[in-house]
Amino acid sequence: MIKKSEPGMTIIVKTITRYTVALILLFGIYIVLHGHLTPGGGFAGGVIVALSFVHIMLAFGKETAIKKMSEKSSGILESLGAILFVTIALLGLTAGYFFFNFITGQKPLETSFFRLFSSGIIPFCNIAICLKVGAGLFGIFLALIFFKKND
Amino acid sequence: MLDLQILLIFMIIAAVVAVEIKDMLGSVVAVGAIGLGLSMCFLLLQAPDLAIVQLVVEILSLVILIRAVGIKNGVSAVKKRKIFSIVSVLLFIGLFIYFSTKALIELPSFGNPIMRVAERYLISGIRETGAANLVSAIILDYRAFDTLGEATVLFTAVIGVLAVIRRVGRKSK
Amino acid sequence: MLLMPLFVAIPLLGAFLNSLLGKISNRISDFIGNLVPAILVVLSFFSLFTLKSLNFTPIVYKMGGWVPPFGICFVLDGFSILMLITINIIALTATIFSIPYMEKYTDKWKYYTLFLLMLTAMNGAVLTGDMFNLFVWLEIGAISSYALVAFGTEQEELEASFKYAIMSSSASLFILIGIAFLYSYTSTLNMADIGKILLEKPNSTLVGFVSVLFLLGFGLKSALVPFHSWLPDAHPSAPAPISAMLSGVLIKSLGIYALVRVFFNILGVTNTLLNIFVILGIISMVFGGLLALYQKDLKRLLAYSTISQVGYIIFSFGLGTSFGIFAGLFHLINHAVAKALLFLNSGSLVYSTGERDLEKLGGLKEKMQVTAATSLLGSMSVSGVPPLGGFWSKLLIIISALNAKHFLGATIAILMSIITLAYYLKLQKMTFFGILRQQWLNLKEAPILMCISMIFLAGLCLFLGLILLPGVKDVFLEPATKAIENGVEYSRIIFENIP
Amino acid sequence: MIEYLLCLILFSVGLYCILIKRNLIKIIIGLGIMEYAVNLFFILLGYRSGGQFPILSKDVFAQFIRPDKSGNYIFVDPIPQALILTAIVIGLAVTCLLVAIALRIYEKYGSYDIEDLNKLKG
Repeated sequence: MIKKSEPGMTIIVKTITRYTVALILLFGIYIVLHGHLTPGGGFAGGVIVALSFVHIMLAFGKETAIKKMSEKSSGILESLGAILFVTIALLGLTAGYFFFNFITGQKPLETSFFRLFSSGIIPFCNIAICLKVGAGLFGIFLALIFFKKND
Repeated sequence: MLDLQILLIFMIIAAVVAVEIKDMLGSVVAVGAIGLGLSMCFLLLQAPDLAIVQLVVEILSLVILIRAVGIKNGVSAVKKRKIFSIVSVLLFIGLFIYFSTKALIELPSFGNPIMRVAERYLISGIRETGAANLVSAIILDYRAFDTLGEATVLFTAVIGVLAVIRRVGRKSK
Repeated sequence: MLLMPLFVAIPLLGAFLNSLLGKISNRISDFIGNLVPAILVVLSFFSLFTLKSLNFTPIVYKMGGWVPPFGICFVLDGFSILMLITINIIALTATIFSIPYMEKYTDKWKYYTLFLLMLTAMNGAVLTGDMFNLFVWLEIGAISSYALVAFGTEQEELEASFKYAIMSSSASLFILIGIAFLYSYTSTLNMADIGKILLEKPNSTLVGFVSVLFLLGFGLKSALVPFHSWLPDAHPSAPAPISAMLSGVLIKSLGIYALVRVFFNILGVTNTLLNIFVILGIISMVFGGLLALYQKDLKRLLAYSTISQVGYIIFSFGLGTSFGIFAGLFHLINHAVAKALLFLNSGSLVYSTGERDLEKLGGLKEKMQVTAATSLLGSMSVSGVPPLGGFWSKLLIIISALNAKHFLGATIAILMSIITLAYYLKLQKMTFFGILRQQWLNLKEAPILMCISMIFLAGLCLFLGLILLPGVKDVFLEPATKAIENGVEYSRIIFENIP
Repeated sequence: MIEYLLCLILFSVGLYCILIKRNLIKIIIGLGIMEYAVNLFFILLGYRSGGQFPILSKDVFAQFIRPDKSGNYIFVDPIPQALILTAIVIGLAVTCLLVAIALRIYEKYGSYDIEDLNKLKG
């Protein structure tokens, strides 16, 4: 399947990935941050971020990808994203209800409608979901793709 | 919508190919084709959010399925399938489709849904949540609790895969 | 009532913290894993008393501050609080039991994380008042139980988990199609709202079709006979505390609770549907009981007995009378406690002897007194021996069947309870009584923590009969029966109580 | 009406594959096809002919401020889109878990076929 001389694919794929990975990552972050203005959101952006790491791994083999984000750090990042999301929800409790949009309090001011941080907790929730989805799917990918048989 | 129907027929053909083909890699690629067709359908049905998510999720599940199939022994062993089981399955599917058409007639026709609750989201969505993309307004403000459940589903899947994949299950006594 | 979202937030935070800190040492994941169910038990009793102070009018909690049809709402009424208490008590005993038991498995923190996520799913499913939210919690409970069934990564466990996963997720897809039809017909997702609109559009074939879809979906999740084939493989291969949770509460909260809530309170129950319930109940009773007689494996026998007892519960709900519903709920609690106890006993047997085959066990009474005593109590409670709780609930089921003129059903129920007594006596004889074999001479009792949880559940089995006393009955069982008996009135009551 | 039927036929192809096929990967593929069909069915129910995707832009919003509130813009139903985002990610989660279990079974048995896994006595 992959010739064992050196990990990853041929030199052509490696040079191309050196350029495209940054673009994919940037595109994913754009999708997350503009989740409430343009199509996309926490999930789509998170999966794109995970795919950029997957892209590195397929092209350069596991070791370089591990340098970028090791299994341990992907687990930690994922739990942190999840805890951030639940704390945003719990903070809503302070202002009355569980997922209450406590920043805008259900009455956002008209002037800020099409700006980046215009809708209270939605951008922060998107960021939390992106963290969680990206790290989690990369963790699944690491476990499934490099699952060696012991015999 | 003729273009939607053509796309749907293409997806059904791809599904039949994915089910009946002997070579495993071929059927995985056919599933990829269905997924991308589905993403096209979402675009035609004015759902850009879903088109992006479906496309990207499709790529990831394709990579994982190809890893599971592996390139080496791609052919699935052909066993003599019992005729009785095929007939009973087809009978069940026939009944299912027959009764669902009787139920489908009662639904509002394709293209004009009754949008009692959705009307309020459309009109006052931006005023109450401030988000221009009303779908993400629903996901993260009106029905944010679903998205909490959603994030938990993915978290469970990650921990579940890590639990199933680990090398030794029981410590040797 | 501020506390309702905490039923979901606390176990969720516990699971995420556990996956963050649990890797460091088993001590920390033990601590988090047991602290959360303890808090939840206290919380559920506290919310029971607040509900009692409002004499059991349902409390509606607006999630995110939006009025129900436009947002998700939590609904706490008699039936939900009853399920919450049983779920959290059995979860607490299961986690106490799993402190020593799970030392035999690697990666204990993954076990506790999945356990807490399954607990979140059950609490969420029981409390939610929104159809799609119920589907999401069903999915979370299902996915975490697939991984937990395959936790031991042996051959049978992986196959059983794969088969369970395929059947359960296709059942979820049928439920999702049902929700799609309901959404298109009523254009809302709130359970009370759907009920209200279905009242305005009476007798449509669509509701019939959706009832069949839901019966298929929820019936598979509560292991009714035509779709039960995953249960005898999945429950025995799970670790003992998990099969206690699966048989005890998971198929009841995700399966039977959802079935009863959707059919009695939202879609409305017609006579044909009640007859279907009765028929399915009888078939499950007979099928589960007969198959349990021939089992050689300890946990497979318990799994088949679960199918048979679920048949009892569905049969008594199918009678449709308020007495039948009362008896069904009472049997649901009795069976949850007794079956959890029996699976914990099998866990302690496997822990000390490492053997599940009934032929190889024998005369363990001398060596393992606590397990023997509690297992005797549990078996007698399920098979309905007088002083224990199970007897009262089976008696009530048979009386309600007679009142409802279901003589055939009543006779079958009596016959099957005799067969249940038969295979539990067989189980007791082959494991605890009889001659002690050489290899078990130097056998020692299960660790102290396991014995505590088993003794606690055995005590519960013993005193569950007291729940029928007039004072206690009105707190636990009566409001739940009224909540179900209201049937389609559910939507009017909910809309009256929106804060 | 035809779109709904085609979608249900796609669902039945997936159902047929699950009930008939013996190979583990084919069963996972069948489940994937069923999930695609159900997601599509939900969105078909929410489509409004001539509707526009429910994302407001500046000029559309300008029309909103007019007294009759929604101007002449018809939007597609946003609720199914929000629900199906959840359903797609649930489908991904189930597929990942099933592939993980299938990999472990393949490691233990050396083949994906159900006939060899004869230990199950359902």
